[in-house]
Amino acid sequence: MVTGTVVLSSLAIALAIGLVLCSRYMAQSEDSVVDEVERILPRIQCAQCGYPGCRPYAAAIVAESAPLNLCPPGGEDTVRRLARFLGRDAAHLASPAAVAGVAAVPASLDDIAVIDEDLCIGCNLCVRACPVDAIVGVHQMMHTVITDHCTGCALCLPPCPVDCISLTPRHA
Amino acid sequence: MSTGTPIARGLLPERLIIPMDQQAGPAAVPVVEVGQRVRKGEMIGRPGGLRSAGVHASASGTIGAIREGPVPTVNGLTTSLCVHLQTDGRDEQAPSEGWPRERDARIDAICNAGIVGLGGAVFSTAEKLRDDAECDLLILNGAECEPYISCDDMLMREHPLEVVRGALAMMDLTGAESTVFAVERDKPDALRAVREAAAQLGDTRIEFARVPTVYPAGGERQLVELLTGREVPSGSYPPAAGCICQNVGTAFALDRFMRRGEPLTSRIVTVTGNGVAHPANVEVPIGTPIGDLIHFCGGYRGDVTRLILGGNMMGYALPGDDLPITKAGNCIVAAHADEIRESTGEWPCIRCGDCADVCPPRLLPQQLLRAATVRDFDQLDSLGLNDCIECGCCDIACPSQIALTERFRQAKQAWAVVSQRAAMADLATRRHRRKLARLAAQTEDIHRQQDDLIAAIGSEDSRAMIEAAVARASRRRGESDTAH
Amino acid sequence: MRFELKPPPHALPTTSVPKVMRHVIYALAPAAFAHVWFFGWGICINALIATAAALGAEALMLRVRSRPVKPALLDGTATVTAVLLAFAIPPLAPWWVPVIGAVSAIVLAKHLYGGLGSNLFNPAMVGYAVLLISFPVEMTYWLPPRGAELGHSPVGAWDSLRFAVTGSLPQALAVDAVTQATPLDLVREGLTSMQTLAEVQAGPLFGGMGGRGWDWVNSLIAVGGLYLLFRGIIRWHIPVSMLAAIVVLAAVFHTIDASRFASASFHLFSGASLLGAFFIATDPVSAATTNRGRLIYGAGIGILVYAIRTWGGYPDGVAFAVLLMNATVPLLDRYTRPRIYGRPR
Amino acid sequence: MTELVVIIFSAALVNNFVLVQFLGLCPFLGATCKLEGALGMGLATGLVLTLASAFSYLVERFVLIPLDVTYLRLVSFIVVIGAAVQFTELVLSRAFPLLHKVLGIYIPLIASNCAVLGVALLNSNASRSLAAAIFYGAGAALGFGIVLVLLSSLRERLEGEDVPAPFRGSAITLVTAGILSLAFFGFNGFSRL
Repeated sequence: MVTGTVVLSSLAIALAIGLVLCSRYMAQSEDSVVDEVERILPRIQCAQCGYPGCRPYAAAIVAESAPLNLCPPGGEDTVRRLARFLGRDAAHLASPAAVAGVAAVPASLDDIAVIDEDLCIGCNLCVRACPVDAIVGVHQMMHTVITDHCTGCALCLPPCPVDCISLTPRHA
Repeated sequence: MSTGTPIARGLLPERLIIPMDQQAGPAAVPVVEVGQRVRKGEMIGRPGGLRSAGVHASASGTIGAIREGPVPTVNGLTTSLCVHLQTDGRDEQAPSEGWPRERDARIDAICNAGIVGLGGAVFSTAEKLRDDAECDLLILNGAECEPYISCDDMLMREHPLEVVRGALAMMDLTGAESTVFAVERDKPDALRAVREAAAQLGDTRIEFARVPTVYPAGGERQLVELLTGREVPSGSYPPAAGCICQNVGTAFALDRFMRRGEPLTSRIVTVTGNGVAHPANVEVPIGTPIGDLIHFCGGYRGDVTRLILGGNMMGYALPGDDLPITKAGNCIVAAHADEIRESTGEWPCIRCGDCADVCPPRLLPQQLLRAATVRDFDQLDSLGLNDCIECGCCDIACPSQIALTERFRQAKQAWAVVSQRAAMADLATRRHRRKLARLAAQTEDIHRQQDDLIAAIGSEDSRAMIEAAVARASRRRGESDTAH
Repeated sequence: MRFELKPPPHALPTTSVPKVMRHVIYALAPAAFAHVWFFGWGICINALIATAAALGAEALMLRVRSRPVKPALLDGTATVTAVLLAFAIPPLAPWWVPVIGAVSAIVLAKHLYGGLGSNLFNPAMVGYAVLLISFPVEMTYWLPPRGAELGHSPVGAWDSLRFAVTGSLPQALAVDAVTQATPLDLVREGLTSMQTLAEVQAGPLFGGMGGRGWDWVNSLIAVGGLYLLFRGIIRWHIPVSMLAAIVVLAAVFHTIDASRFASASFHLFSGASLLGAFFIATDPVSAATTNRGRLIYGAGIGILVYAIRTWGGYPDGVAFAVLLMNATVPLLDRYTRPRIYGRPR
Repeated sequence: MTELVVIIFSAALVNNFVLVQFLGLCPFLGATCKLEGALGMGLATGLVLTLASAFSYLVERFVLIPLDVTYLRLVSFIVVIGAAVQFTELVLSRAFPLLHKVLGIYIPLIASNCAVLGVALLNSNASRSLAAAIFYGAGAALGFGIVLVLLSSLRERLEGEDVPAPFRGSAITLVTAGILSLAFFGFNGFSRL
């Protein structure tokens, strides 16, 4: 009986030492997976998934602390591709309302923000809110949106005090 | 059907609709106003930038109107600015400048004369000749792009001398060492005519190749591989394989411009199909409404259900016959219901691979179809969707009668949208990262300033700074007390 | 004048699925007649029962999935599956054998995957494999060929119909006395009991290359196969690579040890090698779709058929060989793609 | 030498661990969503299998038998397999992070894979020599890998098909696996070489 326990414990300890040695010298590289997941997301930085950008959401997905279906602009297609890539089940897209802190207007690459120039008071709040610096304008002067850079993330709509920004289809 | 009679001429409709956007490049810019009187061959639109070409009046008359209208172009119906010309039947010829001396002036003249590839792609001929990539071979494409079209065949039979002279001029312009005339095997008399013309001109640099009449032998990529064994690299044009392809019609137009200074104002169009009384090849002024052309060929016969611009394989259906013939229109088919394909997609794909056997660029349409259904764009890329020349062979060979070519067209459009969005997403990511970096740098500056201030507290000059500030404040308060 | 707008191409298609399937059935006809001539009407009865069951199952599945039933029944794909199954079932078989085979082929192997064009495995072979493994006894009721004097009258058409329906034969004939193993079975038993090949093949059943009746049936199958080849219904890649694999392996092992390994011609003209090569392996849906893929697919089936026949537990391994290679088809499709025009690799 | 080849051939195909002996079914159904994942899983399990069969043989031969504690065979095998799995997970997470993320929970699950323990126990029952044991483990791994890759490629092809609603997902996978094992029936009776 005694020899049995001695044999087992020594065996276990020997193997444990081997594993510790192996884990010491191998380098850890994690972010290549986050890159891959981020590339699948639409990356319009709309923060409607509750994370401040697409990369934080991708990191949350890889760390398995966020479900795959929080991205409204990505739609069902992105959920399916994420599930396919990570080998997980594809749940249906969470309705935007269910996602914390979301703008009422769903973000989409097919739309762009348009500033009604004669209402704009130049308060510069939208410039700070825009994740991709697509709005230009000097303090107290009229601002406007650069159509090529705007991703339709609708983040500039809530902060505008005079509500002069609207989301319109890109190819009107 | 239409090679029995010689080329019919003399068609001159009273109304011409000449579109500005007739070439693969940007549209021409009109240089005439409404009501102005123009003579035949006078420029009514100058080239609108690189790869564009001039547009000329196909007959003398007065400009009725210049407005946007539907125009059949290479890849479907688009709207373009059109010059409506009311012809007066006097057929006055505008005077023309001579054939310039050196090479660049000649190429510009060709561009202004509106000479474009008449094989169907309407690529600006001047652009092709100007491109001085080392092309050792000039290929004259006498092979018809589709089975029923015979305009090139008739042209070679009736004007072999002009075609060969045009080819020689092209050789001089491009500096190609040799020229190959590709004529299909089932057109012996066209080949004989062109061979005699070459002998007559006594030029030995021209060779002749009899090409098997297998659709799509007329496609330039297939012709280059057939004649030279070289393959045009994916996504590029024949000059990348050292050859230049020119249609025999383009050579004829170049010769006519060289010798008689006439710009490209008319082209030969095959009118065929059971729905036409007398199928024939007609020399058609550019801008002739198709209705007039059909009327010139004896009008409709039986109930025509579909009017196709181009051949049965790649031509597309037109909504009405009031649309004009442009430089790209090489054939009109008026078809009855029984000779064209009605239903599509009767059965699911049984993966038989007949389509892969007939596919000229050697793709796998059955796997492309599956990838398109699943919208797997990476798979479509590796399967070579961009190399699909939409020739339609797979549709014909498919026992399940699936509209494969149409599915691939839709897949290409969907893919274009997806890749465009991916590009925008990349841009957004870069801009977002740059913004985060800028914000981080700003907060870092603020922190550094605060650290400096904290470090400065307690040193002598900081106490002096504080007292100076206190003094300034009290002085200010003193003035404000006296002011009230 | 208004005209209809339809996308190009406008030319008429040259063929259709029903036409293809009809040609396959024409190609099978001569072999069926030879089968009837040598082994009685059993195969026709089985074919009719199997076709009825197959069409019934297909109609049921399509109705359940609320899909149009009529075009699917008329395209002849279920019929071809049923006829191929009938060729693989012994002539003397109770009625429920072809029914279970056909139903499991159509429902299990075809409609569970989504109907025509979606099945991963060859439906006829799935049906046959189900039968072979679930009813081993009934699958050995093969009949002796006409002309082999075995001391009793051959089983007439009415007798086999009676057996199919009632499962009993007229008193004069006893099931075991009447039924006879196929040449392949005899070779297997003989070799395992250490008889040399020559002794085994001296028996009454052998004559010609693949066994008395079988060489006629198989050569007519080959004729049907060549008809399909010249009509362009099937390509040469699968039959040639499969038959070449069998012949080469058989010849090699035959020269090594003539007494223990059968000759190449015997393997070719016995069992289902020719039927497998021309009709079963070339089922387009479950076979590879690229030419190189087809060569590998055919060769794989040939090798497996020879291996199972020589060392395996079943007399004829065509069904298992086809199913195994069907499993590799997605890999073959992905890794044997031809070089595209204008692309380096 | 032919003896070893026969062992590999019979372990891989004739009595394939997954389709004939029905061992290791959970990764077989779980890890085959994608071809890359299945290939990785096959290799990872292969690594564990060969390591486990080698170590378990050594442990038994040089530790259990001399000290006459053979009743500890099962427990020590589990310890060996656990260590092998941890080692494999380390190798994967360091060298192939993408594969490690795609396989996720299925790598630690190899420890509970009955095929791995099965190999170790079968080896010791049949008291094979060290080389035979390792080849048997390698053969089992090869068979496991082949079947995994086949099923994953079949499943990827099924994605585009219009499978009836109740059968989508794991139901059609089970049907496919069933037909696959039907096909592997062709291999039984082969051991009469």
